[in-house]
Amino acid sequence: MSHAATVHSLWTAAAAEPPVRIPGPHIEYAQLSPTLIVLGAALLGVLAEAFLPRRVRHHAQLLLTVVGLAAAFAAVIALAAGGYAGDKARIAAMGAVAVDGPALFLQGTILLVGLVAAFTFAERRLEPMAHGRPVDSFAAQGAAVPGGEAERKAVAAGMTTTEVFPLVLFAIGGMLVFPAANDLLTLFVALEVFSLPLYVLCALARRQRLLSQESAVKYFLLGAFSSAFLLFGVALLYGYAGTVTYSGIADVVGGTTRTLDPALASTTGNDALLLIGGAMVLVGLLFKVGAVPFHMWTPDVYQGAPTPVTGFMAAATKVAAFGALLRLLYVVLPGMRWDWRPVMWGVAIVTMLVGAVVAVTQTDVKRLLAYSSIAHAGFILAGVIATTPDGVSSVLFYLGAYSFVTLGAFAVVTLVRDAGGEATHLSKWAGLGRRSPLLAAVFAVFLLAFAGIPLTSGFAGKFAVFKAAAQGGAAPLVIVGVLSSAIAAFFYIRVIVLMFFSEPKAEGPTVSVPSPLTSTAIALGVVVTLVLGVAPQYFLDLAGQAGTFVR
Amino acid sequence: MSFPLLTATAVVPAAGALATAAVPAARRTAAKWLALGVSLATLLLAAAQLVRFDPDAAGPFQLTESHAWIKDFGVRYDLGVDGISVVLIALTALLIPFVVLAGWHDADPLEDSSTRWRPTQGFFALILMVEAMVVIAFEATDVFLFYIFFEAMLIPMYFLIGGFGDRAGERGEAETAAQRSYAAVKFLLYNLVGGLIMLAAVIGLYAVTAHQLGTGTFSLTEIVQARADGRLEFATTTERALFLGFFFAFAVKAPLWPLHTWLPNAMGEATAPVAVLITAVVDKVGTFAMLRFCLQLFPEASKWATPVILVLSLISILYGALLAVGQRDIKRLIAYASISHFGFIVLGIFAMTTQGQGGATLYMVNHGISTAALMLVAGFLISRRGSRLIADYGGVQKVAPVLAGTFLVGGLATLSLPGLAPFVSEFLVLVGTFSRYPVIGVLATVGIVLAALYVLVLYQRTMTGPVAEPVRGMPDLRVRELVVVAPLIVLLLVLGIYPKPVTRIVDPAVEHTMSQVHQSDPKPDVHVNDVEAAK
Amino acid sequence: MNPANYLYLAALLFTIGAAGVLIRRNAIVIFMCVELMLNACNLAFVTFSRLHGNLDGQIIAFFTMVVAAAEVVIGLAIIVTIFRSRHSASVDDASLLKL
Amino acid sequence: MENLIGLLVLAPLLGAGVLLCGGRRLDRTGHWIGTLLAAASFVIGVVLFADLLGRPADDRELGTTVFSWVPVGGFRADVGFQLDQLSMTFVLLITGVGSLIHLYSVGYMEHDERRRRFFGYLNLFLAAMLLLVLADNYLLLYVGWEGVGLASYLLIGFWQHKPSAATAAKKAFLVNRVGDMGLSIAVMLMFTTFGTFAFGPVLEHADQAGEGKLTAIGLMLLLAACGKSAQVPLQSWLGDAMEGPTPVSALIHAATMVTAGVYLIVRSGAIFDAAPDAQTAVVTVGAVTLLFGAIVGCAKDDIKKALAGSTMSQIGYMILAAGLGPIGYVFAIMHLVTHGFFKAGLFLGAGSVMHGMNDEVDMRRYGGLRTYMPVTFVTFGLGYLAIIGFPGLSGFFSKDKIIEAAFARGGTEGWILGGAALLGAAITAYYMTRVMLLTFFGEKRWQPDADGKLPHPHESPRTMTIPMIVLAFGSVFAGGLFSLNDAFLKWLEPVTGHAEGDSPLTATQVTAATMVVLVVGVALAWAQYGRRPVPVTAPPGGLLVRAARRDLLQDDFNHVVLVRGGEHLTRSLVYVDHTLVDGVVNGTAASVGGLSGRMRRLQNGFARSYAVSMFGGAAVLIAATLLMRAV
Repeated sequence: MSHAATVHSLWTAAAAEPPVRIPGPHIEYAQLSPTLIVLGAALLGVLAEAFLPRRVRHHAQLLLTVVGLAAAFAAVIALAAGGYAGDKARIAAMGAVAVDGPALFLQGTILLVGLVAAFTFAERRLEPMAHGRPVDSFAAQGAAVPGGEAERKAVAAGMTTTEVFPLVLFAIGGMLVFPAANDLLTLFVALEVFSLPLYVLCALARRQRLLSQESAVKYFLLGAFSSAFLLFGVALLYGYAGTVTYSGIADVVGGTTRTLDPALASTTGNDALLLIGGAMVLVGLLFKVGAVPFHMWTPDVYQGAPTPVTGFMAAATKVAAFGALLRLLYVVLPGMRWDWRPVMWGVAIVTMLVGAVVAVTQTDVKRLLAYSSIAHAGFILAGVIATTPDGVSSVLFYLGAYSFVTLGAFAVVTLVRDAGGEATHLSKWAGLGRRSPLLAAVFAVFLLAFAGIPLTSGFAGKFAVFKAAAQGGAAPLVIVGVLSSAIAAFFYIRVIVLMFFSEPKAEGPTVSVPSPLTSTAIALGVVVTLVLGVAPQYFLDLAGQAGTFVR
Repeated sequence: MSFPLLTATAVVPAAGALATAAVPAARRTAAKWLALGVSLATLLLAAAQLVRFDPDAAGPFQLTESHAWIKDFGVRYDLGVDGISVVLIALTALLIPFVVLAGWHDADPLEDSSTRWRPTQGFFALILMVEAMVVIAFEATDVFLFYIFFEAMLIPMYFLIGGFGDRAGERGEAETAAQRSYAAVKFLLYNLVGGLIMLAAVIGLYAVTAHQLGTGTFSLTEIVQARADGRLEFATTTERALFLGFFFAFAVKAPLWPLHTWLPNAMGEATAPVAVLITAVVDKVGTFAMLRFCLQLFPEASKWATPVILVLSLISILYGALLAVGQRDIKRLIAYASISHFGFIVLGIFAMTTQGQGGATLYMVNHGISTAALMLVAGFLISRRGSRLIADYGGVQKVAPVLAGTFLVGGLATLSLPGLAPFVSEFLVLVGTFSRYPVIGVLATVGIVLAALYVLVLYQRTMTGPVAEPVRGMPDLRVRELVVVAPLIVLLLVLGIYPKPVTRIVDPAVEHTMSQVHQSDPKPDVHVNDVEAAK
Repeated sequence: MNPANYLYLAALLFTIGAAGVLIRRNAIVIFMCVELMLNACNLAFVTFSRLHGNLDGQIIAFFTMVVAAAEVVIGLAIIVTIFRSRHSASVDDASLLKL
Repeated sequence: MENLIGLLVLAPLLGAGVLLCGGRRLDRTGHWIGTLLAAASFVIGVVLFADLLGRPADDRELGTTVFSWVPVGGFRADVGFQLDQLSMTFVLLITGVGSLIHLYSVGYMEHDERRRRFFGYLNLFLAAMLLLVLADNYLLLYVGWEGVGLASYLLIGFWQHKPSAATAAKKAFLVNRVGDMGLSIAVMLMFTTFGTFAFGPVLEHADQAGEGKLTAIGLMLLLAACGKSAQVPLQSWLGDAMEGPTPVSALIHAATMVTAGVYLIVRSGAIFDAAPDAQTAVVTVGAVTLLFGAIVGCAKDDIKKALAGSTMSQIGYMILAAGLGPIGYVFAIMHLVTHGFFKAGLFLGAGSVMHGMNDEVDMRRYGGLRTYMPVTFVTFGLGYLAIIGFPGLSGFFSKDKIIEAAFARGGTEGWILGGAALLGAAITAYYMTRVMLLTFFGEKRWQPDADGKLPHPHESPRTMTIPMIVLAFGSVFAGGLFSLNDAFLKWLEPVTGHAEGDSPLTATQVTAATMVVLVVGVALAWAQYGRRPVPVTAPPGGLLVRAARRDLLQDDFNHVVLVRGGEHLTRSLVYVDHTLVDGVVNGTAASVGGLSGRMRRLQNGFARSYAVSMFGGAAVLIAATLLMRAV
């Protein structure tokens, strides 16, 4: 009997049966608590926006955010202590979310990053007072036309966009799910959940709003474009395996799946679907990671977005996206390692080189850091490709180390200001070392960490990933990585030269004294950078224990 | 658990650096004295090492300290000294006080306008920091530990070169600054690239050990041991690749032709004391590392590469000397002279004879002292006239005889005149080379003629002849400057006449290295029994 | 008829959408093209779900619509702000950030 | 006794240290301190000499090892001394003549405010020279070898404010360095051949080594000797060295240092005996140089340069003798000693003449000085007679023997060498007579000096004349004393050994021949300079004359080939270093920058072009993945 008929009969048969009672989903709230707490806090934040008087909002929101994130972090710790990072690792929420070592490690990192980022969000001492009221670096009213009547009113009223806090909480919520997602649907939803708030946040800079908005548009359009790719990839994989859960797909890939209805042979197990689908999902993730050739949004968005947001994005997004990438490659596609590894090799090499080379001629600090982040994405990819437990732990470690350096660096950028707001053009940084040695020294530390000079976290991380790559048989990647870090060293050094060895300009920027908030962020960055550089063992152990995925 | 002498020797200057940096801007002089005191304290510790060190003790390393550090990377905090390193540590600790003293006024800010910017404190703090890192590098018996400080010491050096220079003189302030930061960047990039390539090799080493020993390790002794009892065997190509990775970094640092061009810029632009720091202290780490790591980790590859390396070092010797002759700038001239000398050192190391390697080690010490003497006096001269061009001088010996005299002694040491320290080492290197590679030995000997040429030309153009106008009324060496130079000259004489104390310590270590490389000296044709030989 | 054809249609729609993104200048249109791509995905999901005979695909399609809706909200908001400040919705005009 | 040997070296060394580091406060007494210490070491020398004489002839060797200098592996260099008849002879010559010249310098350098340093340098030289002749191994000898080079450098360039002096000093040191290179290579060869370079074992086992090695060693030693003793081809520095103060020329560049080469060869006799080819090279060099120097000596108008040429020539004789092996060793040393006396005397005489003539050196501007400075005239005259080999005076005995030995070499070689030696004797007679006539006879040809005042010659002070007189005695009687029943031969034989060659000519025939050529030479000179007046400015002269005036163009050769060539080489290398070696690196950096700039332009700010790159990327990614599966 014809193919279609079979399907039809099956269909009607299904309908003919008495309606089955659909069991209510069973949710392990405890194990999902970190995410739930953050999202809950975000919702409260929205309510606060609605009902709290404007005066108290800022503090209320800050408090809410900090408490929420801290609580979530505590929950993560509790789970890890409860052994979920190890033997008790499991799939929760009907197979939607994994609670295992990598997930918890990354969630912890994201939460800490979010916490520190929240501090920089809340900084209100840098911008000059607006009519006696302290304001942060976000637009007085996002919707108002730049330089328009509404904006002037909003400024006069000393309005501030306290919505950023709930937004960032939503984003964090999404990021928590992203690396833990255990089926492609959750992956997609989480991706959107953390992307959409970021699009908005990008548009909310107080100064240079045109740039800010432009960056938002670009980020949004390209982001949507990429997520479309991802979704189509999901569709194809679904078509391939008939399921979207990682384990299910992995089974089909591994050929260990139960016998299928021969009628479906045309789709199921059709490798073309698998390969194309997998590639398209990768595209979506590589976009978020900022790997070449999906990197082009990075510099523009990093430059246009408000610097605290940039810092947050650069740090947290990378963590989440790499987490998801790891899980996808290690849980879903290990069976087809020999298909994607060469491709990823290419991507990693191109990413490292392009990031390093293009950065050489940058003239804007934020763009420079953007390209440097691209180069670093390449380094991390080298670790990802290792496909060994060492590879996982090294990547986890690198992400932890890198995110704090990045946060710190961008936090420093927020402090160097002139009349037009932040002075991000490199020429204005000339002689900064003479004006304020301390700040310049701190920034130099971050740059050296980026450059991977020994005794900084950057070196430990780089060594870890390269070591994993070398052991994973990717020696050429190590060579390329070494070369590109040599190139990269050049432009980090250039900034240092600029700060210390060139005479200060007459009307150069001033370094404004931040509130304890930003100071803490920077200090934390320095501390982590040095500690992970000098005594990384404890954190390596942590990453090492968190190195195995559950499926 | 005895007193961790090695750690202390590194920690004291490091702590001193931080303390110096912390001295308030106004108390400039205090910072200087503090730095001097710290450097002297370090010298005491180094002396203590020499005392505690027993040349005849069994085992490669002494005064060892060992602590776990980064388990995941197989990295341990392993310190230990053999005869070679203990001597070089002593040299370092010995030179730093002179460097500090010689640079006493080099970092005084021209105007006391800014209160936050504290160049003086920074200058001396950086010097001490370099000392600390160099000392650790000499002491490390863990490849990774060594690598870390081998790389890290670039940063303070970089700031020293780029941040402080001679007064502008004829060239405008801007021009000078540009030149200086170019030199600094060049220095850093050259060495960084070298270091990164070495990093690849280090990782490779880990991969190999991890693969064959189960757990990756960087401990020199462990690897050597494992190779000895066959648990660890490098594939030929692997060993060669790793060797090249290591050697490249060291060759840049040394520096060996054609990787040398950063040195003249760096030494030319930096102040004389910093130049001394570069050539007499930091660069020694490179040659030292060839002896300790290249040869001991990769004996076979070392032997394989020997011919090429010998030729390169021969080129360095002659090329450096010839370029020195062609220089118009005093400091650059000395820099090229140093390149020539480093050629001798590398030659000695890879000649694979006791004389060669012992001579090379001795050479490192002597070259350190002689270059320090010459360079510092040159610095004093330059500081008086504000120009580095040879052409701007003439007839100095008429107005400043002591300065000229010390300069001449330094020069004679540089051309390794018998009776002064460098002669002994240079001759040992030549003999060591000659006894295995006669042709190269003979060609290298040509270097001593060229050395005479550039030294004497320099002396003639600057010191002799009619007194040049700008030189007129130039003050002779001041007390502080004499205090710097005199001891160095005395040392040159003493070590020239009685080098035994040093050779005594170095010899066993060299023997050990030789045994690592499975090399023994060639035997003479005619067997003259030792009783007679000893006569 | 062979359900594979629906897949071809989906692929076609997806490509058309992608091409639209690459070709059209107006932000709104580009955005609509993205929506088209998403809907192509939906079609694919539904088709596959039909082929596999399980409902996951159809459910996913609903999720996709919701997400798309959310995207519309954000997207339009952003595009509108930039339109109001620039009086143009052409993405090519928004090219201050470059090099 | 042994300890005294060390003292011998230490005394002048101490003097050098004190005088050079002492500072201005020693300016008044410095020269006396120097002289005293020199004299002291002479006294010690005499004491040791007495001690040696007191011993049986075969046991006249004192040895002592002071300390082990450089022990590295199998390489052992000690600081040890060895005093045998050979060294003793040198010690006496060095300290004796040295002390005299110290004394002379007291007067000569009276008006120089840097006199203290001058004496410091002189003492330094004595110490180094003594070390050279007393060392018991080649490496220590090398130390002394370069030490005298340094002293000579410092003394030639003593008047550093004169660029010519500075240049001459540099040249001397450099040319010597070339020789030193030979010596160091020789030492290395010894080390690789014998495993040691102490005199004892090396010379003892010399015959056991392969002849090739020995020849190599010998040639290297010869190279060293050429450098130090100004033999062809490394002779060019000696003429310029006359820039130094005259006492220096007398002591270092006539009596002692320049003879070190002879010492080296005689000392290493055992090696040369076993390497005939090396010996041939030695005699060739000697013969060539003795003619070369003589010819140059004829053409120079500068009195010191003329004497310098003569020195070269005389040392040529010694080298020739030394090259003849056991036949000649003794006579080489003997001539060396007598030459030390009369040549030093001649130089001191020249110095005293210059002293009287406001430092005028051009002989054509002298003339008729015999009446004005009688003492100088007499002593100089005696020296003159001695050097031309006037019967009965020192030179006669020593040089005659050498000519004999040269013939005794036998075969055509013998004839050639002997002929060369004879010819040399003739030319010597000629140019020395020329010097004599131009300086002391004929009419006054004095010219006003730079600041226009005519010289008024006068006899020099006592401090200067006394040494001249003493040396004159030496130049008269030394040869005779030595030849009294072959005293000198017996004295040296145990060390150097001696053999009688079979000369085709009898001793008397040789003597007769020498006399003839001597007369001829003198007659020629008289004919040219005695009979007719001498033009104040030198006539253009023939090709040979002009060549000879320019040291037979040898300097020009050096200048063109070595100096010019070297300059070009260095200049081009500097260029290479800057453009090539450095250029490559900078080029790489620049190209990376350029690449970066170009890639940067891809980031053109248009969202759609970004989308294009994404789309393309996705396409490539997918294609690649499929491809991977396909292959």
